[in-house]
Amino acid sequence: MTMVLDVSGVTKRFGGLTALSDVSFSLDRGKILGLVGPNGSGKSTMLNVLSGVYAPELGSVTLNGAAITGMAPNQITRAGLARTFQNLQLFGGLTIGQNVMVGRNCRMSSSLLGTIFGFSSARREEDEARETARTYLDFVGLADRFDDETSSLSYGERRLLEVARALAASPEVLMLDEPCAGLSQGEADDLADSIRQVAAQGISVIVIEHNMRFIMQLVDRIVALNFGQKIAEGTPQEIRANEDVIAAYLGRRHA
Amino acid sequence: EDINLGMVIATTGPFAGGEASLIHGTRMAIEEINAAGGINGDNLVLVIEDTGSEQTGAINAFNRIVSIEPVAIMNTTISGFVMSQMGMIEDEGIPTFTGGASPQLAADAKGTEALFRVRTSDILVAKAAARFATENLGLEKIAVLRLNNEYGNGWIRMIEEQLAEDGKTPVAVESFESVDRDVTAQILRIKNAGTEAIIVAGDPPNHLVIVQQIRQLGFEGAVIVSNSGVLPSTLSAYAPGAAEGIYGTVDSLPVADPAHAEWVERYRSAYDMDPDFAAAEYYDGVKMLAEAIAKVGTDRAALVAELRGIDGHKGVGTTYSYANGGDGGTSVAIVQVENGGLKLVTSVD
Amino acid sequence: MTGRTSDTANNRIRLAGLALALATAALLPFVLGSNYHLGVAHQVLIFIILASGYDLLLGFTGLLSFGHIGLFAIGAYTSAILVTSTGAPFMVGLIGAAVLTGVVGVVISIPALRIKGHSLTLLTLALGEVIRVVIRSMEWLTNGSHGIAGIPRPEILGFSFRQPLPLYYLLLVIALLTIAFAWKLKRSRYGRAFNAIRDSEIAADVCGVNISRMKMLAFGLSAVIAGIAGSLYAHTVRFISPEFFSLGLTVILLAMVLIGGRGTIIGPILGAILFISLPEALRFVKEYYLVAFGITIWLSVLLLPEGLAGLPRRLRRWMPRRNAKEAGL
Amino acid sequence: MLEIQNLTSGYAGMPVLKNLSLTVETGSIVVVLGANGAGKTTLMNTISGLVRPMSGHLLMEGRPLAGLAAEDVVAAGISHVPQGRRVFPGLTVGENLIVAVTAATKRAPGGFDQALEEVYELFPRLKERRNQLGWSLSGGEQQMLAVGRAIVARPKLILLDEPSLGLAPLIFQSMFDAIAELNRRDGTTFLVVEQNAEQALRIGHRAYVMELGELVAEGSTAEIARDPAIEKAYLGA
Amino acid sequence: MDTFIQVLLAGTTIGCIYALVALGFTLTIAAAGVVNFAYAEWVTYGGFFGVMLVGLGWPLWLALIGAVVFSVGVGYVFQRVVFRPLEGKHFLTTVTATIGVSVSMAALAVLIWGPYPLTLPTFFGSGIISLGGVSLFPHNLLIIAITAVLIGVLHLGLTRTTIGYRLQATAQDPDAARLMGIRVRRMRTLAYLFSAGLAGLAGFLVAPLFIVTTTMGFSLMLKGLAATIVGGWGSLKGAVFGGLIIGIIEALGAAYISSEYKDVIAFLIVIVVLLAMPRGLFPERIAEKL
Ligand SMILES: Nc1ncnc2c1ncn2[C@@H]1O[C@H](COP(=O)(O)OP(=O)(O)OP(=O)(O)O)[C@@H](O)[C@H]1O
Ligand SMILES: Nc1ncnc2c1ncn2[C@@H]1O[C@H](COP(=O)(O)OP(=O)(O)OP(=O)(O)O)[C@@H](O)[C@H]1O
Ligand SMILES: [Mg+2]
Ligand SMILES: [Mg+2]
Repeated sequence: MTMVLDVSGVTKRFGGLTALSDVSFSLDRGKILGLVGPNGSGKSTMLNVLSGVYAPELGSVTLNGAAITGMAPNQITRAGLARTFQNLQLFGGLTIGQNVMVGRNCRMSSSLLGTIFGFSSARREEDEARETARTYLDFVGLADRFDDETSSLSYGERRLLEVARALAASPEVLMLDEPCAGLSQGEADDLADSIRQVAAQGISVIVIEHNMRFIMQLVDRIVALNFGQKIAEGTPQEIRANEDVIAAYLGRRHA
Repeated sequence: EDINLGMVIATTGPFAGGEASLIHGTRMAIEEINAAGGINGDNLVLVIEDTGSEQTGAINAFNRIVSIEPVAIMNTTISGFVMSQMGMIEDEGIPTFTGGASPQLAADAKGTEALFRVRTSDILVAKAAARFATENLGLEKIAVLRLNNEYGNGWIRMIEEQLAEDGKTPVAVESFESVDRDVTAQILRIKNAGTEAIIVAGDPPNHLVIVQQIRQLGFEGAVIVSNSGVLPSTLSAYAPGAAEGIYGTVDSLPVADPAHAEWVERYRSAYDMDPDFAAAEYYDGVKMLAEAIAKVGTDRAALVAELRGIDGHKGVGTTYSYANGGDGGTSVAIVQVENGGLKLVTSVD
Repeated sequence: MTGRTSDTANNRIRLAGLALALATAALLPFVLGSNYHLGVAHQVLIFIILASGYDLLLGFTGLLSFGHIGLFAIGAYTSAILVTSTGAPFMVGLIGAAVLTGVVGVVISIPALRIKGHSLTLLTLALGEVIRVVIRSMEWLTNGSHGIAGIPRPEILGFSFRQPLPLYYLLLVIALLTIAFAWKLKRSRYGRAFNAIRDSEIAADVCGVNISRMKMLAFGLSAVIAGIAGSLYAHTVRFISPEFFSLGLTVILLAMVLIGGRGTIIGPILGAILFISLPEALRFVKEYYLVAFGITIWLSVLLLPEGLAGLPRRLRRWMPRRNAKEAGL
Repeated sequence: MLEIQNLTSGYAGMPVLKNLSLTVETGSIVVVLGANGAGKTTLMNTISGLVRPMSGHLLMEGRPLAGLAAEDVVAAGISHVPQGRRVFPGLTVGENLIVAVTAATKRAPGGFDQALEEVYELFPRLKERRNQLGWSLSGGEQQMLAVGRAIVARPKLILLDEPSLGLAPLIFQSMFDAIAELNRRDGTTFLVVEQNAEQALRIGHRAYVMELGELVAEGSTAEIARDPAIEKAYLGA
Repeated sequence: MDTFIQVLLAGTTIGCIYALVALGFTLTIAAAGVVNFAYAEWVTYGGFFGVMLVGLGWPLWLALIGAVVFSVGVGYVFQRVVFRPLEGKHFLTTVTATIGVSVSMAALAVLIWGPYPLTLPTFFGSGIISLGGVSLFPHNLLIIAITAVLIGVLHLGLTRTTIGYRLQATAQDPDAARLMGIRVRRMRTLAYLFSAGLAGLAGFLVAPLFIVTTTMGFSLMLKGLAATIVGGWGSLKGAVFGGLIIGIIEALGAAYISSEYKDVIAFLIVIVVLLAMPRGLFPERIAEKL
């Protein structure tokens, strides 16, 4: 079992507020990790640190043994980490297909002159990108919407588009922030199936979600945060039984 | 048959005010010529296009006028606009009159044979202002406060040249932008340099502001403003008494010349306002043109050649010379504001 | 399948429109033969080039620059100085203008990487004014506020574009090349990256778009085009002075792109045509033409908030509704 | 309290709700269930005046609401917690709550201070984050603030559009407990749209089920919860 | 020292004028996100209204009130025909519309009031107060005083009541604001009218110094725009400080460095300020939560 991502001792402060303090965990290839915790416990902040949006005050993150802390988000994506956003961040002025093709951008290398003068290598790369985009849109069930405007999508569909866009970067680690928000339980179950398929291809997944049914059936391991600190880590069964997690997060009813 | 006379002038935008009287002057001449039976029986017809007080507008208006094949064009006074039309004036070879005073417009500078200045060049005017300060007023320490554009820079160059003749330099040279409405800092710098006379070159609104501030800040020396500071429309806008005693430059002043004075009376009765001297000069321009047409017809090249032969022609506005490198008007007068009106102090011819 | 066929139908309409537009542009001088009309057409073409380049920043990348006219001025002065004082051929002036503005554009983009949003607008406004004042002050090189006169019309390999008609075709060709460039760019990964930055900079970053590099590229490319437009302007009008390159012109350029429709290829073209030719067309209302012109702008914004380029989409949106209504009745 | 008769409403001339009738008794908690796109949000938006109804009647305590602007609907005693939270990003938590004050708040015993205390008691997290700007709150914190604003307003009727979105399980439970408590203590009436049907049905009195803009079932929450079709679709197998 | 004080005073006067203009310009941004390029004309028309009313023989103080009232009327017309139809559109769309209207208004002003520069008398004639070596101009002091009073009133109004928060809420999310019972349209109208009134007041007050020309507003508006951005986009406090700073820097630059380069100096300082504080002195506090 190879370790893909290693997070050690990450601390992140906003002014006087410590959103993450000394959090460490690791992730193996093809595994699905759940990140849970009460509201404001630092889950999204962790994702922002991992993807390079925020620089942590302390701690380090390594991807396949190479440090990625301090790198710009686009470099981190190129290195193999892709994500979706809790508050959707789609490119409203682009079509659905183009949104996914922007996700592919980090795997493209044709020069400006090449694309303008239509060198065959550039054209081939563009065709490949379009095919990749179609593949991933198909994967989330939006293939027939390739040329539509993003504004024509429902809230749930937009979340799926973000997933397709992240996948188009051919990441080694995919990070999803509350992907089920606004989905019905049935749709959430479908999404869980898709994520399992992704993991089966050897892509590691980190998923944040408050939908316990979704999380418990999907993930291999769970890391629980509270007030920015890791309070527990283990299999879903272990977490469900953990007193600290119950007290801080789950409550009796879910236990 | 009618003869088209084109006119490219600002009827809208910030320059429209300064150029309105030129249309009157031009019209007056045309009406007189037509009333007297036209030119060899042909009537002159005025066609006006607006520059919109903009460079591109000036270019388009010029092109538009050219497309009606006028015999000549009475052009704007804004030197920059005329410069941007220069290529076309040269291409067309069409006789073009302008009231632009910039030294650049001289045929032996960057102008062209076909361009005729119907005013006195700023070379003469600015130098006359400087000479007036040193010779007539006998002052030593001259400062210049000028608009930071082509016009103002032309003035400072000429003043420096003039002072250099006596081995002098201005004690202070300050500038302002056309939108500036506070020149306290500049005036204080000038005042602190021990200045005895300030020469101000700018547009009408600048003069309105500057003259007032010069006095408010307690500068007691002589103030000489450029032409636009003593235009009739500017004079009437000064705060009461603010401009009393300042000097100004004009190409000519009616009181100095009975012919001019008589013309002013006719202008007043026709348009119910005071003309500025440039209106008389545009009037002269049309008259000179009509004479030339009467002599050589409407062929452009022939007209240009004929007009280039003018030497010492006495008009109502000033005396014109185009022959032997002549650059239009030759007279400059220094005036002083007295009781809100203008008084001739000295004139240079 | 039906989607496919309607796509090709759309493409065919678009191709036909393009062919028609090209034919019109090529034959226009024969319809409107006078030098006046050609002179207006020259300006339209130059501003099409300038506005298309500006849209790479404004419409493509979402960067509102108020300093673009400064780059235009640098292009004009570079070319004019090279040609008038060193006697270099026009092509050298043109290329020199493009290179120098490109470099300046990239240099400007460096502070612009740090500064975002409205502050960027002020920063570029300040830079544009600084450029203008510096040009005005460097009298030894630029002749200061007196301007540079006597700039020759273009001449390429011995062929002179002095006459209005050949000049029209020269400008037309360069305008078409610029448009084709913008069109190609929009459909490339670079165009998508620009758009992504415009819509959500952070998401673009996270998608792997190198924000700094792309912004520099956008500034650089639009500056090069501004430089080319500047050079063409100088050699068309044959006189340049600092006063022309004022903030008022910046506002006009901005309005051109906005009225046409930012972020589209056709928008800047329509905007330039409208802004240059409408005041001319309105000359018949005499001193009211500016009043009418302003009202036209206002009305067009009310009716087409996304710009003239949004007209076809508007029409399409109106059509089916009317059809649906009829079907309902 | 709220009476909806034959309501048709939608966007750009296209109806989403078709001839829908629904009643909310004073002092009750009414739950609306329905799949994505059923029109639940449209219903809420129409009641609160964000969307104009095309036809039908909306009566609040016998007075018509249709055609009133959103701000007048608030004055009539209705507070709407919209889907997607919509907290004011540039205002702090405290300022967000101040802005939500209505005439009813000021009149109520204890006034604004009392109401504020209640919100902070319900969501202690908000009290900790009092001086933090809206935009920088975590998703769940924003949701708490959105609900808090409605409580501060002290309306007669609160419309909640998927209040559980992004809330951690514990908070989510305490919020539903608080809804029940407010309802019991002050008699505040609630109309709740919820994807999490199980929890909603637990506290609700009556429930409606929507599908494609129409009501397909209604009854007491106990009846609805027992309905096998409902159980399959909304409660998960 | 006298020179310094005199220049500082002049810079402060101009700075107050910029602040007044920036305040009105910012108000519509703060309340509705509307960047109003026709603000230049609002100011110009304020001056023209004043000239016109004084020309009709109205006493100066009445003309001042009249000019402000007329300007508020212009603001009301704007709200009906320009701003309201474009509510909710991108801010650049409103920018375009206001550019269009401003072109029309500028041209119309020439048709109505003629092309010549006009002036207004001051309340105090042309008298000056000498204080040591420093001359005080009563009209300048009036401008400073009025600006100070207005800023004070606005400050109290915005901080002592919840109107300030409501205004911000309206600008940040109008629909949500309506759900809070805030009368959004009324808030906006209020802001437009107040902004227009300020423009009229500014136009009237600067008329004796600035000379009423059709272009007088444009440069003032640009300074207002600069002040707004230096101060922090949409911040009323920022607009005031931004305006004052720009005015004073210009004056000091002209007095102690070079009048030719004073604008460059001012702009370079703006650039330095922006590099140090990319979001202005009082930055808009909103960012994106991911
Ligand atoms: N940019 C920021 N500035 C200041 N505080 C912030 C910022 N981002 C997050 N916070 C604070 O840090 C804490 C952690 O936020 P985060 O978004 O990581 O929570 P979360 O675990 O994702 O919560 P939720 O489940 O509600 O989404 C919160 O209290 C939040 O208010
Ligand atoms: N602003 C809008 N313009 C046009 N159509 C809309 C708009 N908002 C929603 N719709 C359409 O109206 C229908 C009902 O939407 P609504 O948001 O009311 O559903 P919902 O039941 O709240 O769904 P969800 O559970 O996803 O929130 C959908 O088909 C949607 O596409
Ligand atoms: Mg979160
Ligand atoms: Mg909904």
